[in-house]
Amino acid sequence: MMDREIVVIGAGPAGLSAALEAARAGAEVLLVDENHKPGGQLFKQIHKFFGSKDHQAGVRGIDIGVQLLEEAKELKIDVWLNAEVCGIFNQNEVWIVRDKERSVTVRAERIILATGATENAVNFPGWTLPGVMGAGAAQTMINIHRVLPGQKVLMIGSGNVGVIVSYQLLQAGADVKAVVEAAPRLGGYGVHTAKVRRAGVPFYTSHTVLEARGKDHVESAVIGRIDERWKPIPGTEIELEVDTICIAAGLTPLVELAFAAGCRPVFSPVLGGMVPVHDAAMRTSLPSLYVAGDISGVEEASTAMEEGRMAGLSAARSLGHIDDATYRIRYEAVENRLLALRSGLFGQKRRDAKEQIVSQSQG
Amino acid sequence: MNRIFEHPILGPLEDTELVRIFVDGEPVEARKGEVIAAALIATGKQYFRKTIKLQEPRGIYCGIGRCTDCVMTVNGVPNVRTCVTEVEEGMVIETQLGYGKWGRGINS
Amino acid sequence: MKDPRDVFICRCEEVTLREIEEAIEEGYTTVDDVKRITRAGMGLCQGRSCSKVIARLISEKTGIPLSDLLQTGYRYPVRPEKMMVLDNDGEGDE
Amino acid sequence: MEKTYDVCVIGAGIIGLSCAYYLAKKGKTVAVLEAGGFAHGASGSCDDMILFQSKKPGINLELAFESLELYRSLRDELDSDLGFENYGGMVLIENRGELQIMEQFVTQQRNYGLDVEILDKKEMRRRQPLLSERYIASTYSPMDSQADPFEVMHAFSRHAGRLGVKILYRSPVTAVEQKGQGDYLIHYGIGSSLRALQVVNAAGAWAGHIALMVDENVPIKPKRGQILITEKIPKLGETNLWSARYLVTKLSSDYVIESTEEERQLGLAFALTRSAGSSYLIGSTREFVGYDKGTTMEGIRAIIRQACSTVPILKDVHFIRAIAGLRPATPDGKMILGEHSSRPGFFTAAGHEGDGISLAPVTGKMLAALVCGDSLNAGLKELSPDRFNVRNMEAV
Repeated sequence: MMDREIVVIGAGPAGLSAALEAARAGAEVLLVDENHKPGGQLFKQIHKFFGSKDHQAGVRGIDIGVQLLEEAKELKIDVWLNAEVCGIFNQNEVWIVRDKERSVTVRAERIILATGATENAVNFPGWTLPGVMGAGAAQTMINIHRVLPGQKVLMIGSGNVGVIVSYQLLQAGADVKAVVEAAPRLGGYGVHTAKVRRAGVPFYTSHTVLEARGKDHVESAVIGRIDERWKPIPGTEIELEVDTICIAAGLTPLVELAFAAGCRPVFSPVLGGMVPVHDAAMRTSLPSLYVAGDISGVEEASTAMEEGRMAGLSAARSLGHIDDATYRIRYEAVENRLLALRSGLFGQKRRDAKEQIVSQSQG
Repeated sequence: MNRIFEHPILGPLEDTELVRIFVDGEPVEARKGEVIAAALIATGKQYFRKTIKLQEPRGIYCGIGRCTDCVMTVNGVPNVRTCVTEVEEGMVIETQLGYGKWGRGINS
Repeated sequence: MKDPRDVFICRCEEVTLREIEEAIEEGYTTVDDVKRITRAGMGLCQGRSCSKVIARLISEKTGIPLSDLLQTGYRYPVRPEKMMVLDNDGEGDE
Repeated sequence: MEKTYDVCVIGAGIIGLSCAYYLAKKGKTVAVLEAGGFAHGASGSCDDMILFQSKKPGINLELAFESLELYRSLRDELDSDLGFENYGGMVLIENRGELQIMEQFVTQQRNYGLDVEILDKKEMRRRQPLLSERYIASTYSPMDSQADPFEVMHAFSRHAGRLGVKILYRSPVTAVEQKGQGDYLIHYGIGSSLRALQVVNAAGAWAGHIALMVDENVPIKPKRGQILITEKIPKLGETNLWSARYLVTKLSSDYVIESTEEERQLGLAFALTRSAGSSYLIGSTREFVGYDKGTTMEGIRAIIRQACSTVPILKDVHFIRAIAGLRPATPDGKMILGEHSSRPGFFTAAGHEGDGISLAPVTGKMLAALVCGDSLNAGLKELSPDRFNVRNMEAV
């Protein structure tokens, strides 16, 4: 069995940052990701980030991803791609299957789980037809595989993912027929919504998709108005001729590994559902396990990167790679950036939800 | 053809080596290193499999290897997730009906 | 318009809303109970796309808070793997 | 005042639910208290076999015959196909040493009424085309069958419910007090309680703890079985499969099998059975690890290695889940069924180890008869809990 000081599971924004921070502190890091390419959501974010200068405002996610990868090479971090983590035994034995062919068990003194989130389902008649897919799936197809999943698209959900992917579908040459939002008000940040609106895409609030129609593939979609109890109002149906329906109904933290390993769960509706209890230093109820990014609560790539730094920092320090004084300084720098990110209307709710989780870890 | 040849941000689609795969017996040119699902979407394939109970069509849903809705029979082995499996030269890909059948003609 | 109760909740095992509601009405009021009665969540994706929806359905029908219903029990492997990955004598050490 | 029932059954596994159903059929008012959820114990984490070939001639084999007939009739009685299948079974034989022991065993079983025979390699491979070359012969019995535990338990619950049985899940029993003759007070959950004239301890691997609550001795220990579940695949062969390797060690203690130290420690025995959901259940281990229902790397690897060396095509089959169940094991390999003579009104129906699914109907039926005081054939005396209660030993 191989030994490594720190195994980071997931090479998205959180995992990459955690691996870099830990490696910079001198820890021996193995970074594992089940995809062919690292970067997770980063390489799908071709829009410009915004926020303070520290958060690389005005830089596209994809460029941040490339930058982090360069640093990972320089720090000689061992990166295993096409490597699926199938289980964690005794809180420190990581069972990894490489290239879908051979199994390896790595004994890790610390494990950082940065496995991200998975898309929520919306069930409507015909939702299993080919052509109905998660917005993330469409984004992956366009930005990574460079194929258009369809020509005429209905987007369900006007949150950030919904409007960003709608814009990216337009950029890739697809025709977005409509964005449907069940709530009375639109969800995403104004800057993204405005871009899609300018492109002439109609938004339908208090609307939902009632049915997808088609024989072997989506051929049309029926949408309709809903009342405040989300019940469809008869007579308001509109049939749209589309061949693709994207679902952007929020994300849920991908917590299977954390809970199977034994991390204590806590329910946080604002951050996407059940998450592992963790303290401000991103450590879970199991002393050798840390979390970072959407697994610890669904937020954004920028907060994921900061949480990754925090987890990498704390894990390295717990192995004696950083003295307390240096740790205190770096800890506060990351904490301030996180506070800045979790500001404003949306940010405040997320900050309170995080504090709720952290308070559970002291209990 | 659903390939994005020109993209305002990602730029032009660079040419790569082509790989020949067989989809339900038909030869298809795929791009080396791309996943099976992308190659099939590029050809406009309507559905990847028919379900076991009601024989209903299924295709891509999560796109990142978690929901297992895009599985097909590849080189005689059923239930291969096409959205996370890269194409290889000479790969034999079949639309999967129900739980599929063993390629080596063993379908007792 | 199709009958909304025929909509699938579990994609892998093709389990409909009707079957899940019937199980809940029979008194099976956790995600695990509904899985063992209807097979929803037993498929290849192991409940990834349906367990949260089932938890919400149970909560709506019984009033049990969602936090008591959401799934926290998982079994390995968390990804389907071919048996060949472990059918070797030594460990695939690097 | 607490509600009173004729009988309180502790445990809603396949045994407890069968007991509740048959008791209700005989007119008893019944409450079932289950600590976990539906099918959370061994009944929900086992292979689904009604297996004959693993049983030595004797009471277990006899009861299995009766149980098979009951399963056939229950399909109509409970209006459910119960996932009942009769694929038959084959026990694979690797070498001459095993063949010799299995030939004797098959003869004994045939004399006892089991339709079983030895197949030569050609006939074996005709029925199992995907077998590895290393097997020289096998047994074959058309009687080995199976039922889907979830469907059986659901059917028992549905019909018991129609007969007025109350099944309470997530209601762990915390104390059992005997208040008087035929008057038990059973405490469960947080501060709840109910009364019953008689109590049936069907708590499986936990039956020992329940018995202690009334100072009775039920020496049942949990024996963990790890099992892998595959994706849905076409049938691999005509019948379900076991290997003689483990069976022969039970049949003749001096026979040394060539298995690794790890396999011996894990109590590894090969079992490959097709489930109602068209996936395969591959097992299993036999480990005394207390109540730990976790799976281990060693257990999963050992099961896989044995499966792939038996049916090589399994290398390409995905396994989607590793589970573990706690078989309730008794010191003499026989279930414990009957009233505790030193605790009248307290019955135990547990300890089936690997035979819970196959013997559930006959156990429920016999238990209901015993509770109602019907006289059963003397042969069942050997199943009585009194065999483990030292106090009675002196009295007898």
